[in-house]
Amino acid sequence: MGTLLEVEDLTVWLATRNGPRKAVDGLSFRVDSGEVFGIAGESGSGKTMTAMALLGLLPHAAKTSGRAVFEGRDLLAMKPRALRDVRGRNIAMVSQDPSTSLHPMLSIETQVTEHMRHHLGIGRSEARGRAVELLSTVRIPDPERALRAHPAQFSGGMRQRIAIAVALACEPRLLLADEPTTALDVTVQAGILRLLDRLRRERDLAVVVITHDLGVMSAVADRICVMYGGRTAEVGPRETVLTRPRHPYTRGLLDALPHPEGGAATLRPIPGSPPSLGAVPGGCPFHPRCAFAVGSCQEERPEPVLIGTDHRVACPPDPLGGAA
Amino acid sequence: MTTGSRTPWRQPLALVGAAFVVLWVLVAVLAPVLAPYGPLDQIADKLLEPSAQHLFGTDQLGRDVLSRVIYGAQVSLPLAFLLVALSAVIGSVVGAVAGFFGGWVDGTLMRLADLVFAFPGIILAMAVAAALGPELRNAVLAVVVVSWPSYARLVRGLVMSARNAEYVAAGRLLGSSSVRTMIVDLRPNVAGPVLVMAALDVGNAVLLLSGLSFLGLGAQPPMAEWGSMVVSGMDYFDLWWLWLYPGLSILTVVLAFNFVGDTLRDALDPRTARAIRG
Amino acid sequence: MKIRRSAGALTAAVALSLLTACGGGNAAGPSSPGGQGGKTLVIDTAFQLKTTDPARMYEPSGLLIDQTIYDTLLTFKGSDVTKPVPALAESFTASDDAKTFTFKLRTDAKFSDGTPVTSADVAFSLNRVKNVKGNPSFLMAGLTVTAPDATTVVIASEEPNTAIPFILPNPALGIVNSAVAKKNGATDAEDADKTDTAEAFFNKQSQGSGPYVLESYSTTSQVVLKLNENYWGPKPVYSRVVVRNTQANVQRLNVQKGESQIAVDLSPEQAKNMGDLQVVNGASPNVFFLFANDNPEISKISSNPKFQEAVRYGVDYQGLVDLAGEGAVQAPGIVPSLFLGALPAADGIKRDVAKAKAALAESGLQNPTVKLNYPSDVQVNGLNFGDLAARVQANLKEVGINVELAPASVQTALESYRGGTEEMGLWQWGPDFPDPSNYLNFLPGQTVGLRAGWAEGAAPDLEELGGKARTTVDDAARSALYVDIQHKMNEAGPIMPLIQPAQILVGAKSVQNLQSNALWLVNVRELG
Amino acid sequence: MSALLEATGVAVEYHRTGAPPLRAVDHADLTLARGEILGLVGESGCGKSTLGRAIVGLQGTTSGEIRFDGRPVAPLGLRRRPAALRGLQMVFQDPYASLNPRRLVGDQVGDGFLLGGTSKAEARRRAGELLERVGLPADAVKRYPHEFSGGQRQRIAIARTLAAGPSCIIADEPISALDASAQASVANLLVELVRELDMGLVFISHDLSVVRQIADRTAVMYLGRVVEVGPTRQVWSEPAHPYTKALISAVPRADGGGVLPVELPGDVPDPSRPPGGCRFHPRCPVALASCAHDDPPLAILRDGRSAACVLAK
Amino acid sequence: MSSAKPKSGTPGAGRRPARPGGVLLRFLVRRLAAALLLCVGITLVAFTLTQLVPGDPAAANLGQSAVDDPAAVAAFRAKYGLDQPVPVQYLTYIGNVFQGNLGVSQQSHRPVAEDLAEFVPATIELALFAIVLSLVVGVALGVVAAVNRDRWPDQLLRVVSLGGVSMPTFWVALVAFYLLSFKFDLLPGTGRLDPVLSPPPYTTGFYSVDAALAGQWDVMWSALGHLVLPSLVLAVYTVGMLMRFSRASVLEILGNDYVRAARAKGLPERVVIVRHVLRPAMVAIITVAGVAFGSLLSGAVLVEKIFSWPGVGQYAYRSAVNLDLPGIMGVSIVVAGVYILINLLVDLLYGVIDPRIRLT
Repeated sequence: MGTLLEVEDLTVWLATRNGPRKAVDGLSFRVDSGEVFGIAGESGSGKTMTAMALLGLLPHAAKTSGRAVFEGRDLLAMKPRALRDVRGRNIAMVSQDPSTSLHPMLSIETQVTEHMRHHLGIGRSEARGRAVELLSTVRIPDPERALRAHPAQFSGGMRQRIAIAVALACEPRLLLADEPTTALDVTVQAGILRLLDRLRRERDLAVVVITHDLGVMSAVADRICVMYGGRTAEVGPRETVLTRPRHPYTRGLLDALPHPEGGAATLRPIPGSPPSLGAVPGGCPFHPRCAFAVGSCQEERPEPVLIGTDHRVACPPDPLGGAA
Repeated sequence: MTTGSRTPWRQPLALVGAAFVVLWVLVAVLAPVLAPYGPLDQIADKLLEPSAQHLFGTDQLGRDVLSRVIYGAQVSLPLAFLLVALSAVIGSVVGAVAGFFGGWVDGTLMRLADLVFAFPGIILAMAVAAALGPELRNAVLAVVVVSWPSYARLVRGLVMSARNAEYVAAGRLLGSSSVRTMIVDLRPNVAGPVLVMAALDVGNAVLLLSGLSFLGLGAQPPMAEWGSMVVSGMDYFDLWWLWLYPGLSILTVVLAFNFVGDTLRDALDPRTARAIRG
Repeated sequence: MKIRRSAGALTAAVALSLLTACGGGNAAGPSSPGGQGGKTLVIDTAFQLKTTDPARMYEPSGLLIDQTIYDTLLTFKGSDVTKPVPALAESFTASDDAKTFTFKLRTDAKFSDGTPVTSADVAFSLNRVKNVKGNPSFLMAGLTVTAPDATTVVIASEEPNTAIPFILPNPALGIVNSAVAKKNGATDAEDADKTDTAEAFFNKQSQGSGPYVLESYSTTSQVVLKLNENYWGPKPVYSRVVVRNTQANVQRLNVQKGESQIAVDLSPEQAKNMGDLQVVNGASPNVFFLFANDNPEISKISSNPKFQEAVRYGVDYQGLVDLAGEGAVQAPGIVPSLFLGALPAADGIKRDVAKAKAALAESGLQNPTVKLNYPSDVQVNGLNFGDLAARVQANLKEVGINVELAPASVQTALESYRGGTEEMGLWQWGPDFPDPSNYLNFLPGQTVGLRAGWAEGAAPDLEELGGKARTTVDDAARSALYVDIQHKMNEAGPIMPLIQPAQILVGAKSVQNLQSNALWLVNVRELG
Repeated sequence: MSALLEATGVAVEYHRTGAPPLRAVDHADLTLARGEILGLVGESGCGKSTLGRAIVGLQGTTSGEIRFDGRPVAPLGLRRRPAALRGLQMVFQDPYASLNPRRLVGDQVGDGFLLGGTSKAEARRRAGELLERVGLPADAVKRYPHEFSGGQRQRIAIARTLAAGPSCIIADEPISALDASAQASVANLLVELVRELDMGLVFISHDLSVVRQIADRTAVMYLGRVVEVGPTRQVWSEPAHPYTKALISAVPRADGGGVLPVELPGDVPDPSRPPGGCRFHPRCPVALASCAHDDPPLAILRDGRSAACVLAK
Repeated sequence: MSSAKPKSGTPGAGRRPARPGGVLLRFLVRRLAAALLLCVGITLVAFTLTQLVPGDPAAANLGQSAVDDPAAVAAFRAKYGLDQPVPVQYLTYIGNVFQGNLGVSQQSHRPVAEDLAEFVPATIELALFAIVLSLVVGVALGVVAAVNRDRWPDQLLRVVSLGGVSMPTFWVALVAFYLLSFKFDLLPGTGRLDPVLSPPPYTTGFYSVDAALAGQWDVMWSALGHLVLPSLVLAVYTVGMLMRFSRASVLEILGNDYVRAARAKGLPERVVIVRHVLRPAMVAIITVAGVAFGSLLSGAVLVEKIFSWPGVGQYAYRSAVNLDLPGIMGVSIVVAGVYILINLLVDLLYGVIDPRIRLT
């Protein structure tokens, strides 16, 4: 399992009416081929912007710095045209809501094959044949007929399967899945998660799953990065992060969830609310909400520090260290 | 992610527009001071080319075109404001009633609006003006007749969507009567879009009114009205100063209001903005 | 919207002029006319056209067109409308009481289908005009037409009618091919107003004996005439004539570019600096006049004779002439200069502000304010009523009379004008036929007189003169009577003739013998 | 424990032009006691929100009866709601849509008092108190909704309903539009208020784990029907209906175990054309042949539980 | 969300009624009924309006001397049915209309249907020319503005489009005529055709089309040449309107997830804009194009006057000022018909563009 994507010190500035503001701030992580890497965090934590930065699809007037080396090439330094050739072919995306991410007016065939034909230069019938195969891979019944249909004729779960087929069309090495199941019901979500899991096993596909749902994370991810205020709070193997979190924020998130085995105990929310863009506090971005904050947290920006096997935490006081 | 485009008053276009609006209002108010001559004074030789003495030349009766253009603002601007206000009030009331009661009331009122929409504005205005007799007052009425439905549709749409809004439902559950809810919740939501539409509509009103005058159904000569000045200038086609300046005046007034209105529209919610076609 | 020249009374013409709101004329790219063999003549005019059926036609553009299609018993030559000349009738005799006119037809005249023109055709055509009760039927009022033999036509009038030879040249009285017309629904029976259905036929296919026949017809864009192959007279120079509906300002452009050969509706101002073109500046038979209502029930002010005098001397006639442009003249009396009995130019009233002020003082009115009605949406000979009214307002201001302008559309204004309810009015009269008897309408108790509140018995001496003029046959005596009448009208009374505008034709140099005719504007037949 | 809220045989149909009527809720029964939290769960389109809206009167019913405190709840027309029903309030899902963006927070919260007959000044003062009670700064009164975060807005919406002095609140997905930490705090607030004010709460949610955490009893809906009701603990540990079982096992757990949730094949059928027999039978892993034509009613089991399944004991 | 989810993901498996014909028929019947109602409403309005007019059609349409002749007036009134009570006049009229008889115009003395057959195509030809021009230019510039949002091309185009909708049409016509035809003689000025040419044989009433059908190429070129200037002038307003609107709807579409998804596929920007953005944006744009067509008819009234274009606008104007009831009613019906037709066309285009509409 080699490293497929290495992100180093990724910073994204977005244009706001008060000037550029950092949405992602010095983020570093790596994704190995064939693994599922999870990025977790609340809204505004910068997780979606990270994915957009990798694809070169940031909104107008946004800027980036840092490096994101994919198969030896720095995505952030590539010319738009060259990046376009990587996009959809080597790195594909599945987004949150299949009812909005599939084009409502184009046939499934067009949507599954158009980039195949563009990137791979194959003919209409060949692309069609592949599309049929793809649709059966994602378990769409009667793929021939499905190709002639439009997205509105499918249920949410089916649409997401189609969206995944679209993403897989050019056999990419990396799939960026941004909240791939958030818009779906739990019973359907289970199916999609199983599909993702199967695909990465069968196709040696690396998947970056972006989600706020730690339950989803726990089900599919091999390694997890927890983001807060555009920065890494904690990154490490799934089991370590979810069972022995070392960052107070990770701990807080887990505590806010309904307790795994029930009991009438009330939920324990994290006080306050996540910072909005351009209002990220100095020092450790989490310090105003942190129960363990010490004086230095207000000034010093903690960098993620390796504290265990592949486990990094950006919290120098390490108040949970003993709890592990 | 949005940039500064949502703050209308910082936009240069809106500023230019506002400046021109103010300028024209001043011209209208100060016409007697600004104009070198009276609008009907036959003070010079006829059809003189523009010169230092008569900046915009003179017309076929030896009247100073500049003075007539200046006095023209006294005709077009107040009338435009008046009829936009009339249309906005009438249209808003009709729209609110239709949206609020729904059912056959809505059906009837909106079919009426459709009827008006089915006609190209000027043709209906023409018919109305012709029916009532070609006078400026009747032309104003005609323009009101064709312009209220846009307000009715806009307000009806806002009322209908507000009717289904959860905050209205919440108010109703608290025991607010439907009328009170509509007034309390709707007034602040309708005022903005209606104002924006009105700003854009001032331009349209000026255009429509001058169009009617151009057809001879609005202001009658010798009144110094821009549209009718253009049409009398048309008799002397190659004496461009007769029709160029009144037309330019219409253009700048309309453009100014459109600059302001359009910028304001951009600040609105896009779905509301779409209902305002200006 | 221009009335270049109205052959009907103004009111009719004005109403009609609305029709012409402008219609489609065709200007074209700079291509030479005559692309379809022979010479093509393009005439631009602002259409006042409803039909080419002579029995229903009474609009200026219709007169121009029908004059080329239909022959009449008598006609006028060039611009001279004081002398009717033979046409289909070789000669005629009038009885001494001016009640019976006998016409001898020429024998070589043929219709466009080759059949000869007979007296039956003449009787049919004229009786049809009378019985269809269309716009021109008043021309035939009180007249009876009979055809005692194939070449003789007798027109009998109930009243002495010296104007008959002047009426007959009107193209509305053109002679149609009665056999073909009857086959297509035409009738001259008493109830023709209900039973005659031939109008559409006449608009598709002309049935005259004139040099041209109708090729295509539209009331809005253009009428195309082509040569009548069976024409009995000398062949005209132009084999095809296109009469296009064009606004005056565009006419100017087209004729300058050579896209048309004749522009009919230009005002003197528009006809300036025309370069290499001929400008025929004929006088118009139209007369603009002002009236101050003589009916005290309508206005105590305007009916005051001294006020009327103040107005009469307060108006700057020369200024109005200047406004009307080159070729316009003051109307010294109500009868236009081209007609018998017109006053010499020197007899016109001169402005005299002092006299006017004195009269106003005598009237006992302090700073009187009066309302002046006029139609604001029409032009006559390129003149706006509004412009003239604005001038009159300025003139009277100097005398001490405040004039409130009351413009209205011609529809609205006509109502009050015809109802005689206007305090002051600015209107125009175009003759129905070129004879001074048409102007007896201006006398007290008559059509126009009543509109000015001039009731019967208001000026007995004038009325008596009028009665005499109506029945006098001898031209010299008639002329003297009309001069007398106009002198009296200029001394007192509610009606003040103002100006007679210019009637201008602008034509290409290539058009020979271009003359302006008071009745049909251009005599296409005579062009060389 | 007398029923605070009682819905019997409620059915709601939507009529659409050119299509068969859509029966969003089909003979649903629910009861709620004072001081009780009832969780109403189900997947999207199962009719849980429609049922909630029908209960408060925002949605007309085709048949069935809803009684609040013994009084029938009539659907809202143009007239004002009877004062007796002010005790029955609703909290909506989207705190962005349920607050008027152009009215001051204080005015919106004060409405409840104002309509209860207090003076304007008094209403404003008490609105301030209420806002503090739900954990917002007192100066929130003079601010507009857009100045608050999602969680705070939902608190404002809750404060608004509290102004009417409710004894029963229907909360329609009150936390699903919020961030994880805000979800917990809003849910906690609701629970706290129920206990403190001895209200009843119907907590409508698609998130089983939250319902499990806070609800006393849970009702599960499928395709317009209530298929199972019972004390939360029992429903969770021993689901009687196969659908409930499937729902529970599909919930992923954030335990770091890497266990993939169980998939329930198929989609929810079109509610305008529900399958015959038991509505769940096409997707049911344990369906019998008879399930295709026998439509089991909601049958009472032991321990206050009921389920609509022939296999339920 | 679609209202009907196919079971188990089989698209359209038996669930959806496969009777597109039935749906279309019902749609057409409903449309037709609405159209009929609108027509009746419009004639009623037009009729009422003309009854309000103080003037007398007899006075307006008879010559002055004829008006003084009671017999002529009576003949006129009897001929046009004006001697009947007003409601009877209306009912008679409506009855005739349903038999395809629009009456005889009082001012042109021709059957109104014949007049309209001549004038309506002239205006439609002009308006079609202008709308096509406006759509091409307006949408293209709108897209340019949208993709360059808030940068200089957008700002510039914004001024251009606002300028377009702010110009008094009649004045633009004058300026354009003065400059392009008079001063520099680049384009033919007035009318539909060079006067030496005869109109082509009537098939559609569109000179350019009829000429082409008849193979009269010189006539066709002349007709096209004459269309240029007036349609340019007409298009000034609609280009501005469509540009502004296209920009807005393209911007709205650009914000959609599916556009981002298309970009994430690595498609060239051109493909993204044309296939993924423009198509959905067209739904909104053609709605406005329908409205724009209406405003073109308005503009036509003014432009026809200046360019001596024998169109329905002029006919309407002349009917209105002459109190020509049959003419006014005829124009009203035609205008309503055009309105209905355009709405129908717009609806059908929706179906072409958006399969979801076709399917439900």
